[in-house]
Amino acid sequence: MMKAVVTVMLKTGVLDPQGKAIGQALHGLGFGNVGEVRMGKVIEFELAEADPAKAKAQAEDMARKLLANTVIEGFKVEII
Amino acid sequence: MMKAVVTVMLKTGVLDPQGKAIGQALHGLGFGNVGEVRMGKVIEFELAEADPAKAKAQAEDMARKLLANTVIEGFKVEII
Amino acid sequence: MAKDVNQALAREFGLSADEYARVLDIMGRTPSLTELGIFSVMWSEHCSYKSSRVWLKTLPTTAPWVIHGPGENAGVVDIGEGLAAIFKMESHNHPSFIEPYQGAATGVGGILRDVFTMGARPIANLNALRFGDPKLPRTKRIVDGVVRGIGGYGNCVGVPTVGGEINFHPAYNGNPLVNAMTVGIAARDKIFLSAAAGIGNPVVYVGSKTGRDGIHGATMASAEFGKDSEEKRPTVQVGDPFTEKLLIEACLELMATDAIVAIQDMGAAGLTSSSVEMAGKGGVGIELDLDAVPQRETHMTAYEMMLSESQERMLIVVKPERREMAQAIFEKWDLDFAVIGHLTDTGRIVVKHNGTVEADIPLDPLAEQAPLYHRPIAETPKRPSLGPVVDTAGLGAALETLIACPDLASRSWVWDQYDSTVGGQTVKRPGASDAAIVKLEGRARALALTTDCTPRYVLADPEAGGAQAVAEAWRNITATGARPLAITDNMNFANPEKPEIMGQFAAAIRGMAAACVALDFPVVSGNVSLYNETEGRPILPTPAIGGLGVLEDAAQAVGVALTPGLDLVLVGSTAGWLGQSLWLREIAGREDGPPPPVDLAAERFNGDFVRGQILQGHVRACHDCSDGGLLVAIAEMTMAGTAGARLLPGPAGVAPHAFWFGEDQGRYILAVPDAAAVLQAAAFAGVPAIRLGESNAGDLTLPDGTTMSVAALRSANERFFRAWMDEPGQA
Amino acid sequence: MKAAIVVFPGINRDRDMAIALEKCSGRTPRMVWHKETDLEGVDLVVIPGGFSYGDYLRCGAMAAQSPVMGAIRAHAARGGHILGVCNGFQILTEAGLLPGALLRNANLRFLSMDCHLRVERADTDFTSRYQTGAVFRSPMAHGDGNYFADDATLERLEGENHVAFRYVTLTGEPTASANRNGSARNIAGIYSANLRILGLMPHPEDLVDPLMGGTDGKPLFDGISAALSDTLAA
Ligand SMILES: Nc1ncnc2c1ncn2[C@@H]1O[C@H](COP(=O)(O)OP(=O)(O)O)[C@@H](O)[C@H]1O
Ligand SMILES: [Mg+2]
Repeated sequence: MMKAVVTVMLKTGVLDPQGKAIGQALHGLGFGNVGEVRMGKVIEFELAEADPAKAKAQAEDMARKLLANTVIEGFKVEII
Repeated sequence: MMKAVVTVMLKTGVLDPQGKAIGQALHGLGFGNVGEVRMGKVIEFELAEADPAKAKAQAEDMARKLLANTVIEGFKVEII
Repeated sequence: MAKDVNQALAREFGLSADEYARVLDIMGRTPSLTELGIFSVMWSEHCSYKSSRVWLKTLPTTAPWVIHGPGENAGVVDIGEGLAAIFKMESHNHPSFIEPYQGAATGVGGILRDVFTMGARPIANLNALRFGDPKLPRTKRIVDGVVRGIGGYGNCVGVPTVGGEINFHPAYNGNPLVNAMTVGIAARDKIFLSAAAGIGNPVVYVGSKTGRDGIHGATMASAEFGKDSEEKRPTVQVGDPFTEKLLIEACLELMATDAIVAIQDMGAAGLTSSSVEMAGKGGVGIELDLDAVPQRETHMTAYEMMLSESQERMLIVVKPERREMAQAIFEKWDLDFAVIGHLTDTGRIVVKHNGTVEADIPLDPLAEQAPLYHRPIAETPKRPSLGPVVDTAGLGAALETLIACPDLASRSWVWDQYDSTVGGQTVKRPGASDAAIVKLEGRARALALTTDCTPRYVLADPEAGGAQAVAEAWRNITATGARPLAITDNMNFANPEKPEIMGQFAAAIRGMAAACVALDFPVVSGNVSLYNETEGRPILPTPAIGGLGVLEDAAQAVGVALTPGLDLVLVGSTAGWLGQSLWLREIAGREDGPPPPVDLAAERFNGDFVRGQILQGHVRACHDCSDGGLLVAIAEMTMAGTAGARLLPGPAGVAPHAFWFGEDQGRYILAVPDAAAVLQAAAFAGVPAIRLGESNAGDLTLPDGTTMSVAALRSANERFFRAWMDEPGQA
Repeated sequence: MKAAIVVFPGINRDRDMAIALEKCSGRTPRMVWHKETDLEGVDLVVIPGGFSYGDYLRCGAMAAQSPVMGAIRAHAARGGHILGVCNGFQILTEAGLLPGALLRNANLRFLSMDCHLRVERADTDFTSRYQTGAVFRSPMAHGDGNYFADDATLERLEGENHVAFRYVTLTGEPTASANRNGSARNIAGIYSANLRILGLMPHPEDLVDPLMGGTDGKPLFDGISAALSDTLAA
């Protein structure tokens, strides 16, 4: 049993209005030292698979097929 | 300059409709070995702060005040 | 969870010493934890109406067109052509304070289930909202979350949100009100009820899995908020509108067959209240095997499963020979389906888990010996009359101030976030008419829907305020041309154990009942939300009314938008009543005096006249006069339309500010091509009516000569919400 | 014209679409459950609006993986006509049948209101009943309608004249304030290269009846019905 964590972020160059709004709100709360903010998604799941390399390949396959839209998003897979 | 990564997930026990639907979709795509899926948010930003401990404390403060809805969500802060 | 069941624990569960003694008496032994849990939720204020029942019984609930009044999941009225409208309003006040988005969203989900569980396809949602002082950052956060939550759920399930109301007052600072209403349509002879029948019939659980959500939500909804409300947070539930949409479609598909004996949504107190009520109403026993309950979490106890308030679940008694077919339908929609028990002839609810009996309670005493309180009442003292109030502002400046104030500012920022057109039947969207008009698919017939209540009137005089709320709902429906049929209500009050609060409640009911009788407008469903206080500060008494009317031909509906070239006629009489008016509050800075009296006979007379004029085709636009009075109503008509207006001076003997801003009841403004004909008809009918002026393609010109551009008025009217919510740097 | 409306779980403007199609074509469209895989004999496949799979994860992402998508791709490959509205547009982009993607509205709020659309070309099977440059009103209702494509794709869409509609003012100006969801170049709808697939965010199907406030959306459905009917029903 492995745990996969897939992090999906908008590609640089794709405007991220949520990140921007969070940045503004943080400034409004007095966190003036915050730079550009980007917001993404993280998808965590258990995988019935013993081999970490295979688990990673599978999770990447899932990311390409469903979890990320590669027109606008990039992704990163971690197996724990 | 530090980079903070705040991961926000629904607390265990709180229904995660998105995770549930993603799990079903992954099964539908033939990834039958996927267990429970949880989906969360990740917020990344630069922080003009030299001391990692201080940066962490600040990011945690931001998470409590804004980034996470602590009624239903928990969070994790990493400083890179 | 090895807790000792004793009086102390019972108190923690919200049962008084007397109530716990009664439990011991019924059981003849110390109850198990699960049993105590069942008693505590069934006897909570929320489920048992123990403080309000004696008063609710006095409301008129019948009319020839009423098919099912209060007592079912929702009210049912005959709307002609073999169809029934099914509707109800329900509160989600406490959850919305704790977690505005999810609280409001699950409120919408819950009321939808009350309606489709009876066989109706939901066709419209409305919401009646009350928030605290807009200057508080917390109010802004709550408004934002509640509006997003209502939209998030309603938009996703695909039921148009077509109307509602919003008020602000500091009395709601720690206790906002979120009342959601759903209206559905069913065939008149295919209404599904909750009374279980057929010994041995399987009891089926469908929908989402059960988790540890909102355990003790029903008792929480029945308790006053204190400082420790933060600690109560984990009881918040997350809504899943996608699953709800599937549940609607699957249930309607099953309802098209003959498989269902009885059906009931799992609302507050989940499996407990649904199984107890179904069996109780049917006079049968029920046995549940919790091992079969679809579970989202591991190691759940019987207590947790019985009290869980996980959303998007239903309980159905099916005919045994239809079980497989029913299962196939729910599986098609990817929903859980499990037989979790059967009906028995024991008259008891028996709950088994892991091979042990966790609860075994006789149903009759659980229902019949539920507490019923005649709580002491203190009548609200009458307010002294206002006396003369001088005008220091002038008409134009007062109008500008009023239309920009939070209570009168345009709500378009809100309804722009609600899908109001999905379904393709919305004839009058929010803002277009006094009641929203939603057509019935494939027919000319339409429903007129509104929610109304003026809490400041109710506070000043609960009886007059209660009557006014019903009358305003009736008036809003009438102003579209529709015939008002029935109402649902949501009685939002503070702590009923305080005599002055119970006095408000009783008087409001008295006023409502009188108005219902006079206007032939019975109550067919409703909800009570008590203990709306935070740290001893009560909310304004708020009996929110949801009204429903019918229009035989949707094409006859009129809205409020004014076009050029029409005469403006005022129907109803104007004494210039400034007590409790918005003018008094916003311009003179006073919240006092008695509220405007409601003359129910005149109300009916004037309204019947106006409806007749509309249905005869004599009226191009119509708007009732309510908050802000006559001049505000006219300004609203110009802002909604494409016209200005020139107004004549009011009658001698009424001061101009009192005439133009007084909130006398029972009045309508009609925009008509021919004032003379309407005035003549009014005179003939004995209805007071005067010509106020005419509409044109230009500005709004007041009788004192002040000229105001409609575009400028509109931007003043639009400003409050957008500046408050969308401009950075606002509180 | 034989039209089919694809129903994914969570779709909610299927009935609106059926009413509009029936009104304009005179024929009741076939409702196709997303698990069906046969679209033989269908002239126009319509993917209506709603919240397929709750819009969870990403709007349209899960629907794009549904069994019926194979048949829809085959229909497209045969040169068949496809109309995707709102969630249908999102699904078509997720499935790669139209370029680009629909991001969260720029103001991060659901937008439900009327908008004005400019018809960029009237020589397609969908828009022949409008004039090029005509402005028509349409309801819209979405949380993720902010059209995005990389610059090269946008240039290609513009260069090949594949932009179908733009958000404009009443007088036809593609201003920033008319573009409430923040779409690239005010784009409200686009065509495939063969002009037979149209995706758009607003809901012309909700404005085909004077009772609902107008008939501005009707020419779209009249046009496509006429183009695809053997016996002209109009
Ligand atoms: N919470 C809301 N949701 C949707 N529409 C709303 C809401 N609040 C107000 N509206 C709409 O705004 C318009 C004006 O409301 P209101 O001022 O209460 O009208 P009136 O005083 O005539 O009853 C109505 O069309 C109403 O349905
Ligand atoms: Mg109202």
